[in-house]
Amino acid sequence: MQELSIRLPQIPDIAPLEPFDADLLRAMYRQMVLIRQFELKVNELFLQGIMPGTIHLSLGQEASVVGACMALEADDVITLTHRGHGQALAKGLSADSLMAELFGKETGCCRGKGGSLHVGDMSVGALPALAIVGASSPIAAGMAFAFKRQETGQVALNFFGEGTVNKGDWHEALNLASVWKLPVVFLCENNLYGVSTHISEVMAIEYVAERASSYGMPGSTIYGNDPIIVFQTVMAAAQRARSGGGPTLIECLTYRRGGHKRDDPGAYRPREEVEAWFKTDPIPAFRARLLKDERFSPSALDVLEEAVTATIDAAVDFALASDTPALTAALEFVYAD
Amino acid sequence: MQELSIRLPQIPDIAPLEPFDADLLRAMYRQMVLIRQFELKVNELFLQGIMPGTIHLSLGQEASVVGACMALEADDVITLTHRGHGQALAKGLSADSLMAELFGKETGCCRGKGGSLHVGDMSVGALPALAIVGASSPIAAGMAFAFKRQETGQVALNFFGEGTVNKGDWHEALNLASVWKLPVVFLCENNLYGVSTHISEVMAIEYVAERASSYGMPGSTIYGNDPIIVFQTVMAAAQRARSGGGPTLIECLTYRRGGHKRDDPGAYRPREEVEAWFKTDPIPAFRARLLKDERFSPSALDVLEEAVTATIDAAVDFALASDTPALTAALEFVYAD
Amino acid sequence: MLTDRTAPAQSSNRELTIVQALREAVREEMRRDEQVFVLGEDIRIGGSFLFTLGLLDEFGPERVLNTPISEAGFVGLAIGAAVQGMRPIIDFQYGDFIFTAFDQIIQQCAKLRYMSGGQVSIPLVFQLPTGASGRGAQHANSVETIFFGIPGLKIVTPATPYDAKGLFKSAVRDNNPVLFCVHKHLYGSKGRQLAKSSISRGHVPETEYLIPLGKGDIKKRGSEITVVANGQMLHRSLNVAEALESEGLSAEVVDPRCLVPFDTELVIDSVVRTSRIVIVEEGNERGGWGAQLAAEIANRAIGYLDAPVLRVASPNVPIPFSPVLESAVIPGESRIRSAILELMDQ
Amino acid sequence: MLTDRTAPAQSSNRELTIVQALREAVREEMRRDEQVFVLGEDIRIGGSFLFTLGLLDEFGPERVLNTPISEAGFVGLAIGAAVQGMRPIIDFQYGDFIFTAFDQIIQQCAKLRYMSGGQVSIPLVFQLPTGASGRGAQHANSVETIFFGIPGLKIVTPATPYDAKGLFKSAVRDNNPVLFCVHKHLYGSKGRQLAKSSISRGHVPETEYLIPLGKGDIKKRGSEITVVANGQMLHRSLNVAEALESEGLSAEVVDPRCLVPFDTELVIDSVVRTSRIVIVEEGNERGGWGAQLAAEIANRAIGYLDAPVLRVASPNVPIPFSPVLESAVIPGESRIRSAILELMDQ
Ligand SMILES: Cc1ncc(C[n+]2csc(CCOP(=O)(O)OP(=O)(O)O)c2C)c(N)n1
Ligand SMILES: Cc1ncc(C[n+]2csc(CCOP(=O)(O)OP(=O)(O)O)c2C)c(N)n1
Ligand SMILES: [Mg+2]
Ligand SMILES: [Mg+2]
Repeated sequence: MQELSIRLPQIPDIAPLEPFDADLLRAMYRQMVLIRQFELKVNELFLQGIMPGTIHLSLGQEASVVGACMALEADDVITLTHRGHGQALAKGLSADSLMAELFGKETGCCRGKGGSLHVGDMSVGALPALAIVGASSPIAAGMAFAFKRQETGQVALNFFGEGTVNKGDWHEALNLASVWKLPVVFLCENNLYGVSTHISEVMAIEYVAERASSYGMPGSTIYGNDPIIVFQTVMAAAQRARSGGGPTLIECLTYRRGGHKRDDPGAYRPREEVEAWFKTDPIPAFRARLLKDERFSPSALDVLEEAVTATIDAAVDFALASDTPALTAALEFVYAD
Repeated sequence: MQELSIRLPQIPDIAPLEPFDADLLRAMYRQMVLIRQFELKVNELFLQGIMPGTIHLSLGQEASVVGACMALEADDVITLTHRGHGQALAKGLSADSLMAELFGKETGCCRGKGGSLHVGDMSVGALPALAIVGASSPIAAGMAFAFKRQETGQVALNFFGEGTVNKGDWHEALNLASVWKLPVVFLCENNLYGVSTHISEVMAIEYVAERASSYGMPGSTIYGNDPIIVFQTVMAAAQRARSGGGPTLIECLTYRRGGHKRDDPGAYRPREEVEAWFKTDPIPAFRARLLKDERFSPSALDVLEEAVTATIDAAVDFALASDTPALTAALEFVYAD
Repeated sequence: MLTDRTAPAQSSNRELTIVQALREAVREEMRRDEQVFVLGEDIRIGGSFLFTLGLLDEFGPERVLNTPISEAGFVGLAIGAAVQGMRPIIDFQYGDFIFTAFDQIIQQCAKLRYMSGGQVSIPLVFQLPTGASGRGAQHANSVETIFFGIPGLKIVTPATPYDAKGLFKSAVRDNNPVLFCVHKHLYGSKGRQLAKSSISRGHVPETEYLIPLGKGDIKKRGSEITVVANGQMLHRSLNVAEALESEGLSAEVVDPRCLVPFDTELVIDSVVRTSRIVIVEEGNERGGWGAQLAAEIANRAIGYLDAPVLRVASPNVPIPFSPVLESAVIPGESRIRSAILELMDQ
Repeated sequence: MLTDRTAPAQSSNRELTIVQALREAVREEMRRDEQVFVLGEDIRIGGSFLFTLGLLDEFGPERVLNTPISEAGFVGLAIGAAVQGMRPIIDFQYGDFIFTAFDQIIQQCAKLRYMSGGQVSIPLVFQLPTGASGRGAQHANSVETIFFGIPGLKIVTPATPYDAKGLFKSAVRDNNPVLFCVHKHLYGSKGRQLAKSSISRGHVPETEYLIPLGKGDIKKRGSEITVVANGQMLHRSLNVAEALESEGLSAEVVDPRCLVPFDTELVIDSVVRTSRIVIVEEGNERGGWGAQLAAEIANRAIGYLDAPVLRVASPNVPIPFSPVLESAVIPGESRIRSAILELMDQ
């Protein structure tokens, strides 16, 4: 493991893209751009006062979520955090149904009953998000338990932030997953802050991945703004999980471009740190890298980006045009039949 | 750290007793015998059907609790477990008020309202026991927090079993104590089993103390049936805590002589293991060691033991002669004025 | 589909304790459905109240799992397994330990279906010994009360072996989280031994049957006053009612059996006939399920009442250890009797 | 001792929001008593509702502590500190996160004094934003309801800046754990900004004062019907009552201010005068504090009633996100109005 600074990014050597399939790389880039544009649009709608609720944007963390989700099979399952739009899109949730959910519309992925904090879609393997820090880790382990018992070969991937690892539920989940060798990947998006609080204030060790040893499981800290590194690391962990090797803890170092949520200017972060990390913005970096590869041209990427813009615009139109739920919907789905 | 087997005891080299004050050694032995006799008497009363409630005996674990408590100052504070009689006596709780409490009498340390699971006495620095596994760890950290803030120089010692370290509260407590460098000693009585469940079934690592590294705190595994080793280790940790060095995790390997509680024969434990550990019974071992030292004679120890017997008998008489609480007591102490 | 029978069949006289009835239920359900499994602390040796005794032999360690002491962890794990189509049963040593998993239950388990717009269902049974049994305040919670107001959960509090078996089988087949709360004194096991307690024994037919969740049962017919009681309090109330019968007072005793869904209609029908009601529960008086029932009576049946609604419950204190104090706090037969007689005077 | 004044002094016209009043209260108490300190997540930058804004500057990081996200850990830590003579105030970002520390609160904090026979006391204030505010089910719990039945805790639900300040100061000086639950819409802060909401502003005198815990307040006098409401529901009820006044109906509005201890006498006195009662709360109808109040009315004041006891509360569902659904679920003015009119018809 390369030595990384916990405050300032240290970008590892860039792996050559040649060994990777062009479709894969294109899909990666598209997903990252999709998330970026989605979040920027959401921000705009919020500023316009059109969008209800509260919003935690994932701008800047696209490489980690896309790298991770692309390393999974379609029927593998992820759990999402409060910062879940990117995770959901990365796993294949449609922008339409996500956008409609944020507007509380009947056509939303949760029929408008979840909202930003609870987005997800079981049909693409995204368990609707749980917004209580730490709560999803045992549940991810439980889905993995079912996969193991039912011998489906599926894997569960649990997303969480570095602020989460001081929570009891997280600890209990890692222990259980390890003791029962469950096919689960614990993926930490370490963006250095939980709301305004820097990781060094809440942990007396430097890296989250150091905690893996407490559970006898492998752990690694990687540069999270390179989707390829994340992809490879998660792929290996998923393979290990699928073949009965048990869980892995992966820590992706990354950074939020904005504050914790929409109304947070993030002023608690040192300017030097912000500037250094902003330079590592995963999207221009990956674009530049793709363009060094002869299989990609600027115009092709422009077309891709424009197509994404159209998708997002269509999603907004779809959401705005959709009906709000009937009032009787409030009484539905409390219990299953 | 000497390599110890997690199933079979490996007794470390016996340290010479010469450097230790005879009064200290005598007091250690007395406390161990006091606990042993107390617990045997409780068992007897229980079998006779005289004693109410449910009882978790600490027979066999006397060296750990006595070594630990004797390393503390009188005004240091301990938290106790469900297996707390020995811990309480070791910290100086009177046998009278402990016995009376077990009988639910008005003269009990908790006026009969606590019972076996909640014994303790603030005046000797024993916070009445909390019977929910893991719950006492953050509370011990909190007492340490107050000591640090009030600059009293006191230390808190948190007793727990090895089964406890998979609980979220424990994890959160160790992390907080470490981040805030609180004067607390986390002392694990590792008797290999939580009820019927062997440690190896619930943890994928061998020793509890390995988890200290997750919190950036020192951890050590020691042989817990030698009160001297425990005493020295806790003394060093308490000193570290008092001088601002923060918390320490200490794991004492020991063994229950009986089952988890009174009605448990403990049949889940392999015979070989039981036999090997029973041979390490801390009380005859320490007695034999004392007798190798010319400052102690068999007759003097016999006198000491008989005095303890008298103390226990007196405690039973005291408890039986004490009044049950007035019924109105049930309504008292819900709120403080 | 099996028949629903609220009265036991008379084809045989087999008597079981509640824990025996529950074990029979869980075995039948595990045989019937491969997705059913049991997890909990020390359940290989039978668990605290012998609920899992013998399960390991029949179903093996893959379906009978000893957990670490990690309630939030294994509750969450069970939720995840349930989301993926399994039907976990969690055996709690004492229901009192569930509070360390409270968030998992009320925030995750109870809400995930709703928040997801019906995308998931969580069939999950919690086997929860409840109530006071001489162990002090931390082991004496009326667990059912504390979860009573949470939408998304069902809560069962059986008092007889017959009800326990039929309700447990329904709970396992239900597609929702169900808290199955049996009073610690009612299992018919004492520590690791079967106890011969008359209140815990009762007829259980050999033929399979289900009892639907949410249907109460009139345990004794009567015309002058309605007594609603569950769990251990049902037995105390029945004893009182039977004694009063011989003194010429006809009390009806209604066992709701489930707190959620609650068979309010059954109670109201009864009150309409008797015009008096006493509600008996073991938990603290403030915020008990009895308060909700009293509120519903005050709203829907106030015109039928000839007397105030009376509740018998523990005072608002933690449960003290000392046996004399514990029995002073927990409603006993004399308090129930006094309450009934007091109401009859009005 | 400061005077207890239930009506604001008229010496000045200073108006504050609730969060400003609370900040003033906490500053005064921290100045008065060195043992008072505040801990919670991100409180150095002011916390979620600006309760701690500016505290760091005045009191420094030793008394204003940013915690890790470890609710069970820091609640337990606060308990331990309180046992040793400190007076912690825990600022929760949302009260909804307290459930991950539920065991620490109901099993340890609430019971330790009792179980120990009075050996310890635990002066500890929980600052808890409660209720629904457009964030979906996990951030919309009526926290006060879920703890309502637990002996050993006190629960305060102020609705005005005047009450908030006087009650908060009493809570800090109280020697027991106090859950101080303020509706998220009432603070007068929106995210990290102060919001200009008329309902959250009110007169707060400059001179120091305390309001005792457990004393309700009649917020509007009336003679024909009693409306009991707290928190955000108090404001909605007052609006309705004032509108009805101009239509010739005289409703009395009682604010219990504290749920535990509850000023039942004040409500009963009012009902004796009006002979009708509507109880309004935001939480789910099943098991709410309103059920307990209704039960007490049904027991103690049934003879004075001219109509059934009516409750207005949320239906028994988690809180949906969609704004249209959320406002359909949470009692609004029209539901309160209809309830009052319905009762007046009887
Ligand atoms: C148990 C709990 N406590 C507090 C919160 C409030 N909260 C939401 S997100 C968050 C910070 C989480 O930090 P991290 O895990 O690093 O994720 P990030 O926001 O950086 O993505 C906090 C404190 C919560 N949702 N749940
Ligand atoms: C949260 C919780 N879960 C379960 C229990 C039941 N219980 C009491 S003691 C115990 C075993 C504890 O094992 P360990 O920590 O090793 O202590 P030991 O009994 O060996 O002293 C269990 C499971 C409990 N008291 N609290
Ligand atoms: Mg973070
Ligand atoms: Mg143990």
